[in-house]
Formats: sequence, C-alpha cells, structure tokens
Amino acid sequence: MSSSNINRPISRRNFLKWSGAATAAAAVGTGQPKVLHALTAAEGAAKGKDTAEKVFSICGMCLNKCGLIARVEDGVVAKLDPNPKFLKSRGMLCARGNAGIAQLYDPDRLKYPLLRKGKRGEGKWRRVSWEQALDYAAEQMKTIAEKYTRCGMLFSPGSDTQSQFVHRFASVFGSWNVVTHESNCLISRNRAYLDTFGEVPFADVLHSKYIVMAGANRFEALITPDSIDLMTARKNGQKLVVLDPRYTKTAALADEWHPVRPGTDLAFFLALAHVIINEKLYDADYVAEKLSGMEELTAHVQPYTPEWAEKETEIPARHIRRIARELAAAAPASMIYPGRRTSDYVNSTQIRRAMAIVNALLGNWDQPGGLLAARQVGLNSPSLPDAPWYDDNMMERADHGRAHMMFEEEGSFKHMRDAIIEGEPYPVKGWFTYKLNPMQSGANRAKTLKMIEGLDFMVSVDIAMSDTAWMADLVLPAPSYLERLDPISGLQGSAACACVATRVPAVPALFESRPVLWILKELANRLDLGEYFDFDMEWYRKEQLKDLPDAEKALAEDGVYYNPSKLYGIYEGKIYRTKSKKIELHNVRYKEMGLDPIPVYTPPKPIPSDKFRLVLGRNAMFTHCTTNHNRLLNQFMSENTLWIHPDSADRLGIGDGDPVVVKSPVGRESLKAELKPGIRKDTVYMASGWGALSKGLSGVHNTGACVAALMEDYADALSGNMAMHETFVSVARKGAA
Amino acid sequence: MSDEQSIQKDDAVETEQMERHTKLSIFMHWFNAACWLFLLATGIGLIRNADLQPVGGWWTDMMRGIFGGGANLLLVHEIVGVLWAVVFLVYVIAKAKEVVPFLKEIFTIDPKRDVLWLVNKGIQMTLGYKALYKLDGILKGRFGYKPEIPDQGFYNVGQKMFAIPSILGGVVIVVTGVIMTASNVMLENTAPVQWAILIHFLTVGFVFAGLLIHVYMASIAAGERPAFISMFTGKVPEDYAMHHHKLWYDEVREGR
Amino acid sequence: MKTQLAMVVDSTLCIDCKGCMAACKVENKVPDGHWRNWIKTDGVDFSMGETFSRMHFQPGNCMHCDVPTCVHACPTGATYKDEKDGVVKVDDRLCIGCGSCIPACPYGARYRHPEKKIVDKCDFCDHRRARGDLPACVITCPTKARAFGDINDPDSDVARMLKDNKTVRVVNRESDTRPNIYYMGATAPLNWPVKAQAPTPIRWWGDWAKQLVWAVVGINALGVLAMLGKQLFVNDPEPGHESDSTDGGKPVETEETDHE
Amino acid sequence: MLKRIAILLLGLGLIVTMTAAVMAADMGNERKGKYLFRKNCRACHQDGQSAPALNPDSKTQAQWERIFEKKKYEDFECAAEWVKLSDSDKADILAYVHGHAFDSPSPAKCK
Repeated sequence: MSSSNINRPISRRNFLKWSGAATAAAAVGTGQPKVLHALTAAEGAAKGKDTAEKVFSICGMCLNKCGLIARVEDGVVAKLDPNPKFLKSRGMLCARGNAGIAQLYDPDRLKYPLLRKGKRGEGKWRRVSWEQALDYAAEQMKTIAEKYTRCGMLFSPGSDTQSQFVHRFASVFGSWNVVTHESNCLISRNRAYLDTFGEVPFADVLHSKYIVMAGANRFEALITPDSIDLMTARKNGQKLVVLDPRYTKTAALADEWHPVRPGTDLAFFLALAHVIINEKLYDADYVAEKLSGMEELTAHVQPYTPEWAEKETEIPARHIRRIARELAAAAPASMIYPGRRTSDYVNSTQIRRAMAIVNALLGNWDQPGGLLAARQVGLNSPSLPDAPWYDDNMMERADHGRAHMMFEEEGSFKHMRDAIIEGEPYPVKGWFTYKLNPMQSGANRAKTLKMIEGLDFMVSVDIAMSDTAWMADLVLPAPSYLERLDPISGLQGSAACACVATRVPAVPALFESRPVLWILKELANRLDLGEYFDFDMEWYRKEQLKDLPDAEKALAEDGVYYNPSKLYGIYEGKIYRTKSKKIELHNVRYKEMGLDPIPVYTPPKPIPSDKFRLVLGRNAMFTHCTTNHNRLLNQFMSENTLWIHPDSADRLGIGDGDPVVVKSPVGRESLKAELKPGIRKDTVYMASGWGALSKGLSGVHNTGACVAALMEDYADALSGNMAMHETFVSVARKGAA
Repeated sequence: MSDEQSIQKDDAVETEQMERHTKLSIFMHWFNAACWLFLLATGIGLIRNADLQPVGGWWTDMMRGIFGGGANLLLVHEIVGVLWAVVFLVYVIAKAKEVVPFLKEIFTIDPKRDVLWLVNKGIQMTLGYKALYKLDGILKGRFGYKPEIPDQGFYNVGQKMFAIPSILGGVVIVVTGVIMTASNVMLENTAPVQWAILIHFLTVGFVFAGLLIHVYMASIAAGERPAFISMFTGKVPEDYAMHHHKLWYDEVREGR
Repeated sequence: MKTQLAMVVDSTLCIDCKGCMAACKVENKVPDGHWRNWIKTDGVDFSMGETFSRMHFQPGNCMHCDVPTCVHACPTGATYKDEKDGVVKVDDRLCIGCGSCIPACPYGARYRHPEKKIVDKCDFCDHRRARGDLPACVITCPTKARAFGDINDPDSDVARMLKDNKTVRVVNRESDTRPNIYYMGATAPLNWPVKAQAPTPIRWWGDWAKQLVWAVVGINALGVLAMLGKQLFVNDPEPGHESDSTDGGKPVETEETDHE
Repeated sequence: MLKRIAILLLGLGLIVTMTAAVMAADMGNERKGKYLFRKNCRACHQDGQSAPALNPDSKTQAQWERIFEKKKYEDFECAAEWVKLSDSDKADILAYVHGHAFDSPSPAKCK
C-alpha cells in the first residue's frame, strides 16, 4: 500500500550486506566482484538526473490556500515545497503544509463507501459499492423531500475548494438549509465590519506601524500572509500589543502582553475610543468627510474612561491611555487587527464593532498599513443552469429569525441544531456533510449527538473517519487535495496577493475515493437533476479563466497568476456600502432594528469562585479539529492538556501532569493538567480536536479531552455565531472528587 | 638452503613419511591464514580515527583506495568475515570426528612437563642451548629443573599456547564481529556494539601478537622446515616426528 | 578559502510553528519520534511583570562544527566532515550503527535510526543541494529565520549577515566544537549543549587499548627478533644429538649444524 | 422652538424609516425573487448580453425601491418582460435585490 512509502526507509546496505555475504559464501570468488559492481551501479543511479515530476498545487491542510510544488517520484508524492512565486504565502509552507503527505498517505483514510450496520456511532460498517451507496443516498434524500419538503435536508459544506458545489447542490435540490463552518468561526467579525465599513476588510499587516491584537493569535493561528507579514513588519519596527488571557506565542513575541479579563475587550476598545475622541487624536477632516455618527459616538463613549475600563479589563488605565495615543500617533498606518475566529461571547459582533469603530477613528480604511478593501481578481463565474423553483417548499431557513442578522449562505450551526432538535418551524430529517466536523467544532457535543439521533438519514463525505462521519449512516470517501483537480481559486485581499491559483492532482485518487463534485453529479442524476450538473471540472476551470487570457500560461509556468490591480485608495470618490453611505460609527440599521447602534458595554457573567472560564485557542500544528490525528503533526503534540495557572492548580492540589476531571454544565472530560504561568488564574484552556469518539482516528480516539463536549452553546445575538467562551468549568484532580 | 633440500630429498628415499595432516585440515589452515591476513589488512583499514588507528592513516587511505572507499571496504570485510566464520562452522560441524580430537589434543596440557618445555624452549630459541646448561648449573636440580627440552605430543605446548588463544580469540572475534555486523540489522541497544568494537580490536591484537611467533616458528625457525612442508604435503619425516613430537611418534608406532 | 556551508539564524523571527521540523521530517524520511532539527525555547519569567515579558524560540540542527567531536568519536570514519562543503555527514554504508558519536555531540543532533540502525542526522539536505535546491527547513520557514550559504564566500547572504550583525554561537564551555550555526543577536536558551563525550569503550581504545596491543605485539616481535638473531648469528649445537635416548639430550640436526 | 423642530424632524425620520422597514418586510419572498430575477432579468442583464450587467448590489436599497415603485416599466427597454410579471413576482424580485443591495446587510452578486 502506498501509505508505506512514508517513513519506511529501505536499507540498501543491509540488503546488500546479507545477500552479498550469502552469495560470497555460496560461490567463493564470484560473489564479491558482482557485489562491488552492483554497488557502483546503484551509486551511479542515485547521483543521476532528477527524474521527479513537479506539480503546482495549493495547500488544503487549512483554508489559507498556500502555493506549493509537489515533488512526485515514481508516482509517489515525496515532498511538498513552497512555491516561491506565491506571494500570498510569501513562499513558505508551515508544518501542516509539509504534513500534507501524511494526510495523503494516512493509514486512517477512508477507502471505500461504508454503510452503517449497527446503531449510530457504534462503529459497525459494511463496505458497499459506489453504485449501492449512491442509490441508497438518492433514495433517502428523495424520501425526505417527499415526506418533509426539500428543506428537510440540511447541507453542510466544509471550507474546501469544492464546497461551492455542495452549495449549488443544495439550491438545485431545493433546500435553503445550508450551514457552513463559518458560524462556529468568524461570522460575528464579518457582521461587525460589514455593518461599519460595508465590507469585510483584509489587514495590511505588512505596512502597519502599530497593531493592537485582541482575540487573535496570529503567530499560532496562521493566516497567510498576515502571520508572516506581522513578523516582517515587526522586524521593521512595528509595535505589537496583544490582549489575551493566555500567554500565546503571539503574546510571547509581542512588545506588550495584557492578560485581559476575558469578555471585557469591549471596555478596552470603548476606552480607546474615549481617549482618541476626548484628546482629539483623530483627523477632524477625515472624520467629517468619511464617518457618520461621530456626535453620537462622542456622547456615547464619555462614561467609558480608561480608569473605568481598568476596573473591567484589569489593564492599567495608564497603559490604555498610552496605547490609544500611540495608535493615534501611528495612524493611519495603525490598526486594531480584525481577527478571524470570533465565536466567543454573546456580544461578539458588538465587541468587533467597537474594534471596527476604533479603526474608523484611526482613519486607516483603504490606507497603507490599515484595513484594505477586497480587490477583484477577474475570475469568471461559469454560467450554470439556474436552480429550479419548487412551489411546495418551505419559504425560509429552519434557523430563520433566531438571530437578528444571519448570513444566508452560512447560517448558524447553533440555531439550526436547536431548530432541528425542536422540530420547529418544520422538521429537518436529513444531513449531508462534506469535510466538516461539527461534532468537534461546534460547542455542546451532546446536543449535536441529540440532533443526529433524530435524523432519518445522514451522509458524510470525508477523507478520514471524523467524529461526524462516525455518526453518519453512509460514509463516502473523498480524495485529499493532492489527488484532485479543483476549481481555480481567486485569492484576494491584503498587500500583494490578488491572484489566481490552481490545484491539479499530484497523484491519481487513492483507493475508491471520489471528489465531491463527482458524488453530487451522480446524486443529481439519480434525483432527476442531472441537467443542473451537466459539466465537468475541466470545462468549469476553462470558463473561470475565460476573461484572463494570460492566466493559463502563468498557471502552467508559475502555479499562480497575478492580476494587477489597485491596492490602496479603491474607495476614493466612492460611497460606502452602508445605509448612510459613510463609515458607520453609529449604525443606522441597528437603530432601526432596535439594536444598540453603538456598542454598549455589558460586563461578562462573573466567574463563580470555584470555577474557571474555559477558553479556546489555536496552535500552528492543527487546523480546527481536522489534523490532530495526522501521523506527522501528532508527533508535535500527542494529546491536549489543560492549561491552568500554577497558583490555581496549587489551590486544588493539582501538580503538573496530574490527570484532572473538567466538568461543565453539559459535559465532563478528563485529561492531564499542564501548569502554565502564562494563563490567568481565573481561566483554563485546552486545544481542540482531541477526545475523539471515532475509532477511525487513531491517535486522537480516547486521547485527551474533547473541548466541544465541555462548551455550552451560547450564541452571539446579532449574527448567530457560536459563543464558545461563555462556559465555566470546575477542575478537580482525578480521583480526588 | 639448497643443501637442505637435497638432503631432504635424499632422506625421503630412506626416511619413512608419517601422515600428519589431512587434505581438508591443510586447506582449512591456509584458508584461515588467507582470511586472517585479508581481514587484518581490511580491518585495520576500517579504522579512520587517528586516536584509534594503530598503524597510521596511510594504511586506512591505502586500503580504502584499493577497495574504492570505506563503505566497500567494510562490506568486503564483513563478507569475508562472515565467510570465514561460516566455513569454519560448517567444518566443525561436518568434521566433528576430526575436530573434536584435535580440540582435545590442543586443550590437553601437562603442566609439569609443558611449563618446563616452554621455559627451556624459550631459552633455547633465544639464548641457545648453552644457556640451558648454565641455568641448570645455577638451579642444580631445584624446582625439579632439568636442562632438557621435554618430549611433546602431536602438538608441542608452544603450538598449543598459540592454538588455544587463537581458537578462543577466533570465537571472540567472530562473536564481536557478528555483533557489529548485526548492529545495523537488528540490535536496538548500542552498548554491546561499542564494547564489541573494543574487544574485537583487542583480541585481534593479541592473537596477532601470537601469530608473529607462529609465523616465525613455522616458516623461519631452524629445524621446523618439515613442519612447514607438511602444511602442504600433509606428511612429516619419521625422524622429524620422533625428534619434535616424540609422544605422538611413539603413539603412532605403538598403534601401528 | 574552503567552502564552509553554514546557517545564520535570526531566532527573533522564529514563531515556533514547527514548519522546519515537519519539512525536514518528510524530506529526510525521519522516523516517528525522531527529529533531525528542533526549536528550543526558554521558560518565561513573569517575576518582573507580565506586560513586557518575552520568550525566545531558537531553531537548530546539526551545527556542522569545525571541531566535530562526533567525527572524533566515530571509529570507522562513517561520520566525517566533507572537505568539499564543510558539512558533517554520515556515510550510511560505512556506519556500523555503534552510536559512539551520539553522546559525542554536545547538541544531541544525532539519533540512531530505528529501522536503518545507523546514525542519522542533518546533512543540510545533501540530496536537495545536489539538485540545486535549498535545505527543506530553510525554504519552508515562514519567516525565513534561517539563512543558509557558504560562510567563506564574502558575497553570500550568510557572510554578509555575519559581517553586519552581532552573532553568537551556542556552545558548551567544556567542549567548544566551533559550530557553524550562528545566532543573530540575543538568542536563548544558551545553556543546553552538553559536554561531548565518547562512550567508554571508544575512550578506552584510544587511552590504553591501542597501546596495550602495541605492547603485546612489540614483546612478541622482540622475541621473534631475538630468535631470528640467535638463529642467524649464534652457533648453538644441540648437545647429544647423536644419542637417540628419550630421557637424554635432544638429537642434533646435523644439517642445521653443518649449514651454520 | 428648535428643540420642537428637532423632535418633529426625528419623528418624521422615524416614520420614513419605519415605513421602509415595514415595506421591506412586506416585500415578498427573497428566495423566489432570486429565482425570478435570474429567470426574467439576468438572461439579458449580464456581461456579454444585450443589457448592462445587473446585480442586486449594483444599486442601493433606495434605488431599487424607486425603480420598483415608479412602475413606469414602459420606460425600460424590457417593458415587455415587466408586464408579464405578476405583482407578487415583482414583490419577490424586489425583496431579493433589496436584501442584497449595495448598502444592504449582505450585498451580493447574483451567482
């Protein structure tokens, strides 16, 4: 099997040694020269011409899409190297990128379609043919459509280059119920920036002179090019201030670390606004021309003095005042970093709104070193037949109305799950997941299990047996990104990376794995929807590049194509995509909807004295909960630990490495304690992705603790974003309580 | 030299020849000698480290030059070493009837007679017969000393004193060699390998020291020519046998 | 001047992402649980306050020392410093896997390959350089913390960096092997290299075993010389050669006597 | 006096926005609107076709409202198409383009 190609060196010398000895022993005199000759020949071959094939691709280990060159030797991917011409990733490949080979040749990979034999989650499977699997899936989907309308199927595409086809399939099938990963991740940030600037920005980290980073851990949660640019800029003298209850590597490498009281970032940013406004540190002309609601904001921030914020955040007022002044002095090449994963509090959007407001005051929008607008790369959207209309269908998403301003394409996992469990407003009985693992990424695993329990049919398309696939009725094997021809990717945003990137297979798909587009086409055919999927990837890619005549050649030569476009000043002379057509400090629409038009501080729930706040966070080795079992990456960290302050541990009689039990209102998990002086005494942390239920994930099954099982499922009121830092847990030494 | 040969030729007519070595044992002797020489030369050539190299870096360079690099040298050394050990193992097993009495003979020592032989033969070989009588004059029969060189069996104790360590040493060399060779096939722990290297070196050194005497006695020393020739023909003249291996000679005579 | 490949590492750029370690692992098929390179880190001390505390991440690998104690500990020369590029290499086919070099490296840069059963370590990606590529860890590094090149070529990046910056070498005081990885500015930790030490048998060999063998061989050689001298230059007839008695003197080999 | 005017203006403003909000709520079904927009408008209103490309985010919400409220479809070249649409169809389409207009909470192209 191909998986044996990694880390399985063949010792030519040992082989020759013993066979040589045997030959010599058997035929004295003739054995030796032959062996010597063989050695010389082998040496010559090794030093000969480089016969390896090099394939341009883009990484799929996380969602950054970094450029890579796969080195293929004798049909085996031997090494992935960064594509030096790929500016988005700054010619680098991280640990995960390098470990892509371990995903391709993962012994845990799904090899053929599996149909559930025993009870859900019991792990008894029957191998079936693709024909059987697809017939079965189509029949189940048809039954659900007939019984509960087409909205009875929920679709959950992951963040993959082929996920767009799952979206299309859902609309062609006729279900509005699509929930992506984003509602467990960053939609509150998107909401906040859309509702301030009318657009979600990219941060021009490279040219920024001063960055305040709160709720982001850019040196561990790697985002290209931000993570790299952050270091380059820091080398050039940029100042970095980090707010985090945890001494992350970003905090460790920053100029300042402020162990902020979790959930009080809003107070900090309101105080920054207070200082900037009251000390008139803003550009008055800019404010008059571009911002709307300055008067309201001025009045609003008056009570939010640094001294008041010190009480909330535990960051000294003098620091707050100083940071505000330093930020303003560096403006517009200074910023509050927008961050990504913002699934933390019930007011996540408002927290990010406050951050966006400070950015607005700094006047950094569309400016070097500030927040950048998206640029168009010039990819064409292939014209496909419009999805049909089904009159006898539900009119709204099942999670409709559960949050004030949800995103149609993303939905809210938290609310959708509640709706399905409640059966309100209508039953949703089928679930199609593609490379998405909400069992591990969505808070409150018990609830996810409950939701799955009530389903009639669940099918998961994935590379390995994730916990979500483990619960499915039908599991379909997908190829990894190194085996696929994918749609062309347009990467746009931060400085120097409005580009087009290609992914072509480095090796053919292993085992019986099939790309999800193929699966969807087959399902469409069986559901009499074949006409909507009557295209193939080659055609699709050609259509995408229709308007970029030079792209094809550049992609073949460099693996990337740059469409020159304006970077700064895109908004010059243009209006903003907001109701007031200006940058909205005071959000007009919020006001209409009865929401706080300017963020109002509400203190986080107090932590009971015998409990801790549980926080989440990333490291550079794992993508959410998908690469923990990777044979290579797992060697960096083979289980998660509970970060706890030594003083807190001491109080509980917990020593470093002691097994502890962590209890929350929704779950109970055990793992080892790790005493860390770099975490607040009222906070504990653990990495996500461990404690898997799936026996198909060796290395993480029953190893460490599952953070999703402990987190309660609160949601951000505005966006429906999961709020994962609202859980209090108790910690005890295992066996002690 | 020519005198000697002519005389022996003449003797051959009159002197009856006695069977001393089988063809196979002759072959084994020379096979052993060739292996030893080869393994010694290549083995020393394997030592690169100046602190450890007993001869000097030039030897290492030369050997590696001949064999096309250290790796080939090691391979050849290992192959010949394994070959040497395997051939001997096969020989010992297949010819146990021949080998066991041989070993018995080798390991049988009469302390009283043999110590005296060693002392006297040593004195005789270096200082001469006169020295023996001088010593006798000094000791005057104390410690049971006699100036004569005592009679010996199939092998004299000098030969045994070389044979015993070279057999035991051979075993040690093979065992340590196998440990080293096996080191990159199956061994997990490196401590035995490191010790094997040292023991291999020491044992070879000691046996080689004995080998110097053996080579001298067998091929250069006065009066041992018939023994040397017997390592090709398998036969020794009766008078030589009577003189050098009286006890064996008597045994054969009686057995006849 | 001779080529000496080296690294100049700006460890202040390292974000401890493990990219170099993963790249090396794949490129060199380093088995599970072993690494050819590493990122060291120092503990953080908050006693002086939290706000301005810093941590260091220090990437490293075999330092391809000018005084390679590992080469010195290797009996066969399987570990050697290649004169062409100054890289300390392991000849896979000459290594007998004795592991003597492992404790002889102050940096713990060597391990015994559990399947090949020979010693393995960084060779600055010899095979990659042979086809004109940079070492895997260098090219993959997100922040390009590792610079690589010929330190003796004044036009190389590394030579320039060395010239323009304050650099340090991380060494153990008791065994300064003169490593060829230079760290720019303040790097930490600095106290981790251990004293280089060859295993007992190898030390014994050099300390006395070689001399002992020479002594024994010498004594025997002297004996042979004495016998040869006596044989050549001294007329020493055996008394009573004529008598055939068993308890008397030995028979004299007449031809011998005649001859001499 | 000024204060009273301010209150009056505020009240007026409120009425306008409230009406807009209520209208938006009564606008019809966005999803059906998307389907109908594609079916009836997009055939011509896209790159390479007879009419200029048109997407929901090509106009602001107010602009869309004006277009749909003027009801002078005869001024448009595609008057024939407009006539074919029922009132509820038009309400659906307006709901769609309004919901994804340039200054809407989620501006969008028609994909």
